[in-house]
Order: sequence, then C-alpha cells, then structure tokens
Amino acid sequence: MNARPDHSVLADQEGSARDDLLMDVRNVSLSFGGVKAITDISFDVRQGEIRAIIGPNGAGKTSMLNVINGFYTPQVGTITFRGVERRSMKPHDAVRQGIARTFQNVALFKGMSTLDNIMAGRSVLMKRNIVWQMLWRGPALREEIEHREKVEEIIDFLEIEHIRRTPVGKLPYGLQKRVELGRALAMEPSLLLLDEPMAGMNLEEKEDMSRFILDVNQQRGTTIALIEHDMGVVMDLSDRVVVLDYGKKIADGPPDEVKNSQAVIDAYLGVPH
Amino acid sequence: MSYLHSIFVAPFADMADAPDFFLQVVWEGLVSGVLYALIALGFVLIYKSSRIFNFAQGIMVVFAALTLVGLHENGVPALLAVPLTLLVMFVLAVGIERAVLRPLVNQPDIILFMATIGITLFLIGLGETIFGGANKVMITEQLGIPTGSWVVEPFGGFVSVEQKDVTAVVGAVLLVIALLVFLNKSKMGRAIRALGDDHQAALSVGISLSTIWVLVWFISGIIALATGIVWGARAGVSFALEVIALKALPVLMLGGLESVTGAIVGGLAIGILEKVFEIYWGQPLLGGNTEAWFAYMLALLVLLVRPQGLFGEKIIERV
Amino acid sequence: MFYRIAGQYKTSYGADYALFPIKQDAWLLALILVFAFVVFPLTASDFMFRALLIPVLIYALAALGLNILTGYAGQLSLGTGAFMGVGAYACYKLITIFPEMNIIGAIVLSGFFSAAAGVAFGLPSLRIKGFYLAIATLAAQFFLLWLFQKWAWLYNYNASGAIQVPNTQLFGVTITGAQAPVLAQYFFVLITVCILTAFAINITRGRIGRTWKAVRDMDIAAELVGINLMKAKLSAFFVSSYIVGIAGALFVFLWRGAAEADLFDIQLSFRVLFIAIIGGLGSILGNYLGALLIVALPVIIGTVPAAVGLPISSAMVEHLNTMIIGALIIGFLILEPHGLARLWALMREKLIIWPFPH
Amino acid sequence: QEVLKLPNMSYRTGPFAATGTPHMNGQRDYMTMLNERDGGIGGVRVAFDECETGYNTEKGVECYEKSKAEGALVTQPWSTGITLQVLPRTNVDAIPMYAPGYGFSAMQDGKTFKWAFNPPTSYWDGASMIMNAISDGDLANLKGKKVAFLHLDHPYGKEPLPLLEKLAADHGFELLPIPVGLSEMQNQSAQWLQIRRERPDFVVMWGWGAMNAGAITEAVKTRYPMDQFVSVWWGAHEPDLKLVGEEGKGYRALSWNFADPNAKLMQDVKKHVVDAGKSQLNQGAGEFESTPYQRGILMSVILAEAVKAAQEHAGTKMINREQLRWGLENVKLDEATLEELGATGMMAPFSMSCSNHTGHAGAWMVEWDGTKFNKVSDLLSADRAVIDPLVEKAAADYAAANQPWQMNEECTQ
Amino acid sequence: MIPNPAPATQTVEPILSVNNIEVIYDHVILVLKGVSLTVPRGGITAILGANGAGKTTTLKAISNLLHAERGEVTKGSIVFDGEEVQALSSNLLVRRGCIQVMEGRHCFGHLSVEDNLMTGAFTRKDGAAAIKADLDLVYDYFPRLKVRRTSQAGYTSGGEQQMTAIGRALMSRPKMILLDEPSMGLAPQLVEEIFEIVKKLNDEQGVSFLLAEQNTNVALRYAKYGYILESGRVVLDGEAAALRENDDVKEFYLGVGGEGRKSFRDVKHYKRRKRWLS
Ligand SMILES: Nc1ncnc2c1ncn2[C@@H]1O[C@H](COP(=O)(O)OP(=O)(O)OP(=O)(O)O)[C@@H](O)[C@H]1O
Ligand SMILES: Nc1ncnc2c1ncn2[C@@H]1O[C@H](COP(=O)(O)OP(=O)(O)OP(=O)(O)O)[C@@H](O)[C@H]1O
Ligand SMILES: [Mg+2]
Ligand SMILES: [Mg+2]
Repeated sequence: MNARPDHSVLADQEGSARDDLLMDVRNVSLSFGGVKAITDISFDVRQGEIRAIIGPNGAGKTSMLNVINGFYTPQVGTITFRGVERRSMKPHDAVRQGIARTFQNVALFKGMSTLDNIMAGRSVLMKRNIVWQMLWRGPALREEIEHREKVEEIIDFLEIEHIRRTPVGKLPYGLQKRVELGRALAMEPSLLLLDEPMAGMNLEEKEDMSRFILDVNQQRGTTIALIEHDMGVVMDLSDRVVVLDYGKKIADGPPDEVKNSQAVIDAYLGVPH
Repeated sequence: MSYLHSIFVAPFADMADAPDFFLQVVWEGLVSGVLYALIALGFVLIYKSSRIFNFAQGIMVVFAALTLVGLHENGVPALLAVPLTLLVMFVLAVGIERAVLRPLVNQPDIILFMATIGITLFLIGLGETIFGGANKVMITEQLGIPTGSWVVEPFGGFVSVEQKDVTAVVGAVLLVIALLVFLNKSKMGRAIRALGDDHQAALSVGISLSTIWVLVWFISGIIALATGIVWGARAGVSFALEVIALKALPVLMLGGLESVTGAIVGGLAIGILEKVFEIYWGQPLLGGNTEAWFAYMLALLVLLVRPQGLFGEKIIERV
Repeated sequence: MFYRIAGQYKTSYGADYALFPIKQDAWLLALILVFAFVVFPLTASDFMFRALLIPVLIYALAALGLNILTGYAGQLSLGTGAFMGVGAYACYKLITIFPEMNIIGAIVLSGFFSAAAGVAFGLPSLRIKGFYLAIATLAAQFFLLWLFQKWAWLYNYNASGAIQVPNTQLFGVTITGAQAPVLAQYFFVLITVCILTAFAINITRGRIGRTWKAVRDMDIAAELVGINLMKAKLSAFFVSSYIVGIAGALFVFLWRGAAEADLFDIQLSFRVLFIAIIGGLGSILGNYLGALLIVALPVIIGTVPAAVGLPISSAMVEHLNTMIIGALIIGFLILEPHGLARLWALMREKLIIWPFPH
Repeated sequence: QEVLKLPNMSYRTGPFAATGTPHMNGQRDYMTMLNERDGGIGGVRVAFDECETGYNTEKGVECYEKSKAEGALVTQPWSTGITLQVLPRTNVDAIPMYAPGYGFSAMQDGKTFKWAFNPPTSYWDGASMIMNAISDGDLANLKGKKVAFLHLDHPYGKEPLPLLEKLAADHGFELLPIPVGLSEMQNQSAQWLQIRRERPDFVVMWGWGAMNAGAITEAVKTRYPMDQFVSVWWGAHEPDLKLVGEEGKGYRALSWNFADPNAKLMQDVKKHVVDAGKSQLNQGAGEFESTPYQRGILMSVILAEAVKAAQEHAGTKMINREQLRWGLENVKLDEATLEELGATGMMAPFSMSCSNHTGHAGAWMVEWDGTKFNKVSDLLSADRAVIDPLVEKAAADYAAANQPWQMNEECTQ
Repeated sequence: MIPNPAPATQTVEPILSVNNIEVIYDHVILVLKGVSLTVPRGGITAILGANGAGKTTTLKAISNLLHAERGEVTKGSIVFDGEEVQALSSNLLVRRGCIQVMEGRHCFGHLSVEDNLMTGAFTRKDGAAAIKADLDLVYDYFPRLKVRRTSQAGYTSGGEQQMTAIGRALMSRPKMILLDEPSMGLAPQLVEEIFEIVKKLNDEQGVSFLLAEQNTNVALRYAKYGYILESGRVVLDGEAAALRENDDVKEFYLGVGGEGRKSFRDVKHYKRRKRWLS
C-alpha cells in the first residue's frame, strides 16, 4: 500500500522542508553533568521510511531515542513531530501522539504474560472506568474482547502464539524482543523507534525480525527509526542512515553512500563492509 | 493571629527565656539521636551489602543486651560476658547466613525484608524462651561505665548530663570511625557495595557471599551489642526496646539507605529535631506525643525533595 | 488424574476470559464455597467462628487490599493497620452520628474515607520509590495512630479513648454489637468478602490491573508505553485502601466489638503484610491461604500442647508460637518465595501432567 | 473428674510482662496452694489455666472465646483494654468477669454491670484516695497548684481522667495530663522535660509495665522531688525502685495491699507451693516478698472466697456461672475472715453486693525507703460523694450506647 | 583475519567436560535434556543455537549460578580441571580459574566503571601491582572504558557495560572464561576487537574459552570446535571448519545459501525443516 520512497531522488533534497516530513530533529544537544551525550544533532524522518541510526557504542543513539520520546529533555534544540514543535514532553504524551518504541535492555513487564504485556500496550486506547471493570460485564468486557482481538492479530503476526500465557521473564531473550515489538505495535504508532531489535539473535531470528519490520513498514505504513549494529541488516533494510560518533553526526544519507564514507569506516565499521 | 504567634514566635521566645532548659532539650535529643544512629548503622551495613532491609536489627539489639545480662546473671563475670556475647552474635550471624540468606539469594527485596521479619519473630520467641519476658537491669557498673551525672549550670539554670550518656556518645563516635575505615579502606568495602547491586553478578566474579554476609551480620551484631549496652543502661533491657528500632527507619530514609554518613547525620538530626519540636510545638499546641510521628514526617518531607535521602545513592533510571 | 485438561477447548475470547479455564478449578471453588456457606455454619462452634473463621476472612480481606497495592502495583505499604483504623473510625462516626443509617451503608461509605487517606499518603509515591516509599506509609501509620489517640471527637470523647460498637440490626437481625449472633456476623462477613473478592478479581484482570502490574514490573517502561503513572499509582492506593478500610470496619464492627487506637498499630500492618507475602504477592487466592496460615495456625498450635496434655505454661506456648511462626515464615519463603499461591499453582501444574514428571 | 475452671488471661511476654508476671504468679500460686492444701475449694480442684495475651486485646478476645468454649466459670481479662472489649460480651454470654483492681470504674454499678466485678477498689477510688493524700485530706489545699498526671496512653491510663478532671474543676487546681505512648515507655525524656518545664507540684503516675521503671529513673535524673511523686498501686513494684535504690527515697504509691511475707497465708503458700517447687516465681529476685506477688495472691483469695460463698449458697460443689456471680456479689471479707485466712493486715476488709461490685476497700500509702516499701498512712478511703454520681452517669451512658443492654432488674438495693 | 585452524588432536585431559546434564527450573521446567560437551585445555569452543536453546543455562550450570534462579542440575556431572563443579561454590570456582561473563551485562550499577573492574580482582592474592597492571591492560583493550572510568556503570551505554563486564572477568586472570553472548550490542568493529582479544589471550596465555554466541559467523571463525544446541539437546557438533561447511549451518546460521549471502529484504516467510531434526 505504501510505495517505498525513491531515496536516490530524495537524497539530494536533504534538509529542505518537505511535505512528507514526519519528524524533524533540530540542533539537539544533551549532556549529563560533564558527559556530552549528544552535540548539536539535526536530522529528519520522512513519512513511511525506515531510518537507521548507527554509531559506535556510547555514541548517543539510545539517548537520541530517549529525547525523541520525551524521556530525556535536551538542553538545546527542538523536535517537530507531525508539524508540532516541542522540546520536552511527558513520555505518555509521546505515546498518545503516536510514538512507540522498544528498548535496548529489554524493558518488558517481567511478571506478566506475553498477552498481558501486549495488552498493556493498548492501555492508552482503552477507556472503560473502574466501575465497569469491577463488574466485568457489558462495556468493559466488550472493550476487553475488542482489544484482545487486535492483540491476537499481533500475536499471530509475530508468531508467538505458543507463549501467549508464559510470564515474559522466563522467555529467552530473542522472544522477549519479539514480545516487546508486539507491545510497541499494539500502541498503533505512526513512528516506531527500535533500539537494537536484533541484538543477541541468530541469523534465522534476524531474518524473522527483518521480515516483521518490513511488514510493519510496508503493510501498516508505519515509519520506523532503527538502531542496529548488524551492518547487514542496516544496509538491507534502511532507506537512509544517520551516523553518530561521540554525540556528533558524521554522516547522513542512503546506506551505500554512508557505507563508503571514510569517516564512518574509521569511527565505526573498522573495515569496509 | 494568636495562633500564628504561638507557632512562629512563642516557641522561640521560650527557648531564649530558658536557655539552660533548651540546652538540656538539645542534649537529650542528641543522646537519643546517637542511639538512633547506632541502630541505623547496623541497618546500613546490611543494606549496603545485600539490599536487605534488615528489620531484625532492633531485635538483635535486644537479643545482644539480654544475652549479656543473662550471662552475667548466671555468674559469668561482666568482662567475660562481653566476648561471650560477641561469640553468640557471631554464631547468630553464621546461623542467619546458612538458614536464611543463602537459600534466599537473588530473591526480590521484599522477600528478603519479609525474611528478616521472620528472623525478628524467631528471635523474640527464642529470647523470651531463654531469658523470660521480664525487664532486666543493664550491668552498667560491672562493665566499668560511669553512672554518675555532671551538672553544668549555665545561664543560672542547670543542665544535667549523665556520664553514661557521654560514654555512649564517645563510644559511638569511635565505632563509626572504625566502620568508616573498614568500609573505605578495604577491597571488602567495594565487594560489599557490589554485592548490594547484583547478587548473581557478584557470585559470578567470585565474591563469596557467605563470607561477606557473615562478616556484615557479625559487625551488625557488634553494633547491636554496643547499642544494647547504651540503651539498656538508660532504660533497662526488655523486649519493649524492640519498638525503638522502628525509629531507625526514618533515620535511614532521611540519611539514605546505603550511607554511613547519612545514618549518623540522620540520627542526630532526627533525635534533636523531634525533641525540640515535641517540647516547643508538640506539647503546647498538639497535645504531645508528636515524637511518635515527627521523624517519619520529617523524613517524608526530605524525601520529597531528595528521593534517595540526603546522602543516598541516586536511584538509577535509564532505559 | 483429577486434573485432566485434555478436551477442554475454548472457542471465543469471551470464553477464554472465564475465571476458570479449567473445569476442575471451578469445582474446587464450588466445594470450598459449599463448605463456607453450608458446612461450617452447620458444624462450627462459637469459638471456631470467633477465633478462626471470622478473623481469617477479615484478615484475608485486608491482605487482599494490601496485595492490590503491594503485589499488583508494586508499592510497599507498611501502613495497612492505620488505614484499617480509618475505616473503622469512619464507620463508628457514621453509625453514631446517623444512628438510622443502615450498617451496610456505613461500611460501604467508610471505605471511602480510608481510600481518601490512602490517596493522600500515596501522593509521595509519584516521587519516592521502593523502600523509601515505605516511609510515606510509615508516616501514615504513626501519624494516623496518633490522631486516633488525640482526636477525642473520633471516639466520641469516651473516657477510655476506646470505641464501642453499638448493636445494629439488618433485616431484623442484630448484626453488630455484643447481642449479635455469631452466625449472622459470619454470614455478613463472608458475603462482603466474597463480593469484594469478585470485584478485585475483575479489576486485576482487566485494563486497570494490567497498568498496575506494568507499574510494578518496571515503572519507567510503563510510562514509556503510555501509562499515566500518577493515575495508575493513585488508583492502586485508592482501591487498596478502600478494601483495607472495609476490612478495618468489619474488623471492629463484626469481630472485635470494641477498639482502642493501639489496635491499629504497626503490628497489625505487619501481620497483614505477612499474610499477603506468605500467601503470595500478586495473587488473590494467596490472601486466603496466607490468612489461614498466619491467623489460624497460631490458634491451632496454641491448643496443641493442652490437647495432647503437655504441661507447658501458656507463656511458653506463646514464646514457642512466636518462634514457630518466625521459622515458618522463613521456611515458606525459602520453599517458595512467591508464596503459597504459587506453591499451589506448581502443585496444580504437577497434577495436570501427572503421572509424568515433566 | 470435675474441676472448677477459673482461668486467667496472663502476659508473661511483651513489654508489660515485667509487672504482669509477679501478679500472675501470685494468682496461680494461691490456687495451687488451695489444691495442694485443701484439695481445691470445697473439695473440688481448681483448674487455673492461663491464656497468654501479651497485653494485646486481639489475643484477649481469642482467649475469651476459648475459655468460654471450654466452660470457664469466670473471665479475668487482666487489661483494661481487654476488659472493655469483652465487657459487652460477658453481659450477653452471662459469664462473670473478674477484674480485681483494674478495669472500668463504672463497673461498680452492679445494677448495670450485672456480670462485671472490680474489687476491692476501682481506679476512681484510687484517684480520689491519692488526691486526698497529697492534699493532706483537704482538696482545698490544692487550690492553685499544678498536678501532672503521667499516664500510659491506653484505656487503662485514661481511666481516672474523668474523675481527676472533675476534682480539678471543683477544687481549682490545674490538671496536666501527660500521656506516655507504648513506644515511649522506656524513653520518657520528652515527658520529663515537660515536667521540668512545667514544674508541677505533684506528679501522679498511672503506669504499667516498662513505663514505671522508665518514669522512676527519669524522675531521678530530672531531680524531681521524690516526695511529690505518687503512683497508683501498680507502681508499688519493688524491682522498679531497686533500679534507683536510695535515690528513690520518698517515692510513694497507693496500694490496696501490703506485703507481709510472714503472714500465715504467705507461709502456707511458701510451704505448699514455693518450697514444693510448684511455683514459677523468681525467688532469687525477692519476688516472694514483693508487693505485686502478694497482691496476686490476694486477687485469687477474693475469687476463692466468692466460689466458697457460691458453693454454700447453691448447696453444690460444682457451681455454675450464675452461681459464681451470686458468690461474687456476696463476698464478705471482714476482719474475721481475713484473720481466718491468715491475711490480717495484708489488705483492708470489704464486701460486695448486687449493686456494689467494687466493694471499695480502702488502701494505704506505701513509701520507698531505699530498700523496701513501708506503710506511711492510715487506711485511706475514697470520696464516694464525688464518685458515685460520676459512676451513675457513666454506667447510664454505657448502657445507652450499647442498647439493648441487659440490666440487673432484680437488684433492688 | 581468520585464525589458522588448530590441530584437532588433543590427548590431554580437557579443562572442562560436561557429561549428560539435565537442568530443571522451578522443579518442573525441564530445560536441558542431556547436554554433553568438552572444552580442551587451551581451546576455544562455541555453543551455538537459537534463542531459548539452553546456552545460557548450560553456562550457568557450569559456573554454578543456577541455584540463584531456582534451577538445579538433576542429572549428569560437570568436571572443571579435574574437580566436580557441583562440589565447589561459585566463589571457589573463580579461585580455581573459571569465570563467567553473564548474558545481559550485569554490571554493578552504582559502582564506577573502575570499581566494577576491580571487583573482578576480588579473588586475587598476587598484590596490588599485578592488579594495577591488569587494569591498565583492560584499559588498553577498551580505551572507551578509560574515558568513562569514573562514571557509575548504571549510566553508561549498553556497549560500555558489555565492555565493563568482559573487562571485569579478565581482571581475575582466569584459566577459563565462559562468555555468554559477548558480541551482543557491540559495534561491528568492537566485535572483531573482542574476538581478537579472545584469540590473543588464548594464544598468549593459554586461556580456554567457552562461548555462547549468536553471531555464528564470527564465532565459527575464532572457535576451534562448535556445538549446536536446539531445545536443550546437542544436535550437531564438530570442528569449526567442518561446521562452516555444513549445509544447514550455512543456511540457518551463516546466511549463505548456494548463491552467496542473501539480502534481509528478500527473506521469505517459510520454515524449512532442518535436516538434523529429521
Ligand atoms: N529462571 C528460569 N525459570 C524458568 N525457565 C527458565 C528460566 N531461565 C530460563 N528458562 C527457560 O529455559 C530455556 C533456555 O533458556 P536459556 O536462557 O538457557 O536460552 P539461551 O539459549 O541462552 O537463549 P538466548 O539466546 O535467548 O540467550 C528457555 O526456554 C527459557 O524459557
Ligand atoms: N542518564 C544518563 N546519565 C549519565 N550518562 C548517560 C546517561 N544516559 C546516557 N549517558 C551517557 O551518554 C553516552 C551515550 O549513551 P547512549 O546510551 O545513548 O549510547 P548508545 O549510542 O546507545 O550506545 P550503545 O550502542 O552502546 O548502546 C554514554 O557515554 C552514556 O554513558
Ligand atoms: Mg544504546
Ligand atoms: Mg542466553
């Protein structure tokens, strides 16, 4: 349903305002005490694309995502999301506006089952008050079942039917990441932030995950910002890549271009890939 | 208007009126503060090394004091009873490590907290079975602690200072210095802190949980004995002492759960402030007994500003 | 063998939400209810009701309230006793100010008072976490207790500072006060507890329950998936204290008959906490199992030496009892840190796969 | 085999065990003595079971239910808190409640409190006697003076307040109530700082358990004049005073009993129980000679006399609860009976009736001389004219608050 | 880059041998169903396998960390350097020279990075100077850690924590290191560096390694021997070189089919049965 943007054309219009701009990060700087995690970074994310963020460890990638979804407030700079400019916001407001994410260190609700975790992702969308909940009848039950159906779709999509009722704390790491993706999807986001979704996975699982990411992007039209260290994945999946190094942006552009940039090779890749 | 006056003016006028009395109030507060701080120290040590919120610290104080007095009652000379009591505390530490901590390694905080309440009940039962429920008198003189009192007479009034309180203050200071040296000088100190963060990782790098825990609980036992002697000399030894331990909680929270400095500062601050508040505000305006809650409210207010207490480690929040 | 689940299918999500996806569980519950509603009333003695059944039910209810806060929403509370007190004093004031008021109405309303107190002392939880939060609840515990003692209006200026439950009637039967037949009180408590338990089950398995659990497991993540922490935490404090308050009202009105402030001291808070933890945090069933263990067991242990003719003095029995309870708490925590409810769940799992070991 | 079930609620554990235990030892030892010496009361052995409460009202209710189920003839709650708790129940369950020297003062009104007894004197009696004593027999002397009332913040400690307030209002002295919370019993520095600041002319203490020892040591420390410090009978507890020894000289307590280890009664107990190794008392600590232990003995004496009276009246050895109630109402401990029991001088004679469930025996002031208590007053008596109207009102209020309340309509005295 | 394959002949007793172990969690969940493997003295052995196959469980069983998770070895035996592991506490095991780098970093959050590293030297008795030298060595390996030396580990980035965890293990001067997913979350160039360090320690100091790794590519390049674990059983094992040539391994773990590496964009949604399962 959504045609992949032809980045060879788009690439040269870098920086100029476009009508398919979903998010625009402008001159963001963030520091913790003495540590400068992000220094004056600008980049944009277009509607419907897969945007990769790469860089060496400690470059500030995760911090960037934290800024985007309101967990950190940058000292300088602004973020414009769907035309609304802001600097700080409450994380749950970010969710309401359609930004969902997964985490580098899996941040699932360990004591809850897979189903409950994903249902928790839909909390923002559910409305029934406590009295109905108490009675578990009528509207509350209907609402619950309605959302359950949506969640079951996600579960089917991610092929995690068999662990529906397992407490996620007991799941192997790879599956936890999948559940986390499911929880993010349950929020029906327009921008999905993925922090190293394939860390700790073997090839087969990476392939599965890639498939999921592409499907989400293509079938649901969800825009994705992705942090990943596996260059194979980054090169194959992303439309554009931004490269950070110790808080500074050192490259931004289509994967092939970035891959061959000397600065990127020096700072990150070590050898040309 | 007159109400405001009685809150904001009258108490201070009272203080200025009878400065000797004020000094006495502060001194009394200080002495209780030292005791709170001592109990809190035991807590801190254990918390630091295991994230165990050791509710049993209070009962350990009672237990140590009872053992000491009990031994003496049974004919053991006072100066021999002290090392024997320490031996008992050591056995207790080993026992607790074997029977409770080891099987519960890596469990959630609240479970361990609960287990220490279990220990508390067990020790109360055990102590009462062995020593009976009656009040006992601390063997102050036999231990060579002076029991007289000095009376200073400033501002035309008098401040009476008990010698055993002075001993307590001096003893506490020495104990704290020893503890600080131990924690900061040795690699044990680091291991203790590491253990608190992550049991499993500590195990994986070869830190011996059992050794450290036995050590830490034993040191807490020593502190408990010191506290027991000091407190027992003031108020007699009985299980009613256990409730004092609850006062250590706000002290800890105020100072920060893992900070030795915090325990001391918190203890003194709470001891003095609650006494001053009670005398100058609580009794005239609120019907007294405000000491029952003042410390908790104070700690709560401080926490609202600094959620990790005055000297506590910042709670790490990162994703 | 009794727990065969083969052949039990579900064909709709609605069916999947049935309380007992496995039929055998439903039968078990039915059996327990038959005991509670029929067998005990027919067989139990006054002593059984007054010293075992009623307190077990009331304590279980209090623990259920606490469990919602601590077990589901992850906020440690050491102030349960005081919140029970709020419920009890509120009920007392309502009944004495409006003598015409129906006792059910008074109890239902009194819960709101403790809920309000709970929310007030829960506010700091937005900033303070973990054990540090315990201080807020401790502050509640000691401050409220002090208030119960100092504020003579609360106990109608009674000289002894105690509140005395008047005799009240419901449908022509005396239900509170010394005149009340114990059976009536038992049924009243039983029904109240059943209703509140049903409500609690529904809340905890729905959206609100999920947000609580999310906050418990990882509050940062909960915030980042769009859960409003303030709402989640305060609603947990509200619901929890409501139930605890009702338990407090029942505690005094349907069981004790009179109360002084010290009744609601920290020991009570701890006892309820024991029940919740030994029973199993984050479980409904656990509260009942825990209450049985913590409330009933000592009573039973206390009668053993006399029953078998051991010449142990009552004080010694009490000492040993304290010791045994302490040891049992530790023992159960070691056996299963997640409580009796989990122990039961594991047993059930074994039964399902029985006779195979895995 | 038939026995008379006369159980007791005890607390040999917890913060109140210190003062509780010797009393309970005394109660138990007298009953044991009767069993040993006389084969029980009227030939029926006494079963004196204890049920441990730890001064905890919750346990108390449990103990009450347990003893009720076991067919106890009497309930002895041993705490004012528990007394208040079970008082309405005993009225419904028709079980005599025996609360010697404690409980709810209004229980003296036997018409209202048909089943409750608190001989030989009530707290209001005690308060009245103490005030009479410190004012040298004329309350007018207290005019303009300040009396601090240091009390346990518990129903027990608050019990005398209504009377004291009335006396203060009537006689123009200032009453300064100073409560001591359960958690502060051992550390009363705030209370004693208040006393130091307020400089009351007298401190009247209503303490129990660890509180008394705490107060006495603080008083010494604060240099409060000991001869202005007076306690109710529970403060006449030798071990507390031994803590301060000489410095406690001049401390007084009102006591309705006076320890006399040489009395025949005590010698019998010694012979049949203590020396026979059947007692739990701590001989080494001088408990046998102590006031609380002997008070405990007398508590059982009164109860045993009631049983005797009941047996004679009912003409059966195995009495029931109703008969025991009659027996309690008809206890007559006159000089002759005391003489016969071998307890002359150990307590004042008194008798009860259906309308008078307290008996109002007098009491003495005893004073600590550094090693022991000495009698320093004649037999004191309470000011009935002030107390009785208060009792009447309190009893009526109580009955009204507990509607429907069973009154003793038969009592016409 | 590719290390020269070691000669396969090992006559000496292996440093670690795991014999047919079964592990049960929570008394009911059977996770390992008879796993056997050996690590030769001075060898680098890899355990490969999908998520949940039981790699971590195997490593924890070896380093005796299971009981902290309510798991236990119910059958079989593990012998490290001639001693039954079950009889040793984890702290003695470290003293004997076997240390584990746990999956998921497990740094001591409140300790500074340097203190974290120093805890690794807890069991050492060879004096402050030697420890200091090793500390410098670790900083040499991971310069980034030197920069962040004084920060609280809890606030460092994922990769920095991973480096800290590895460095911490090195500080104990072990004979054998159990590495659980060392490459997880590390930048590509750092992954290579870490494996180079592994190789160097192995070559120069004869440290043996057992690594659980998802990055099969790298793992098989550096390891000498490999085991493939599926659902708690060893399904395939062999010399690393041989495994690299195995068709299934190629397809499922290396991602090279007949026609070379395929793009992640082109993977289809279908599951092919692995031959070793049939
Ligand atoms: N504490 C536990 N309690 C119960 N089951 C557990 C526990 N830890 C692990 N498991 C289960 O054991 C199985 C093996 O887990 P393990 O962590 O060993 O896998 P792994 O091969 O290391 O996977 P990954 O690549 O994801 O790290 C999984 O199915 C997991 O669900
Ligand atoms: N809350 C914080 N307090 C202090 N320092 C922080 C905080 N969050 C991040 N940092 C520091 O900021 C830098 C960037 O961290 P970030 O987590 O964004 O890195 P990253 O690019 O995601 O690295 P990795 O690939 O290793 O995950 C790091 O040096 C980290 O230590
Ligand atoms: Mg990161
Ligand atoms: Mg693993």
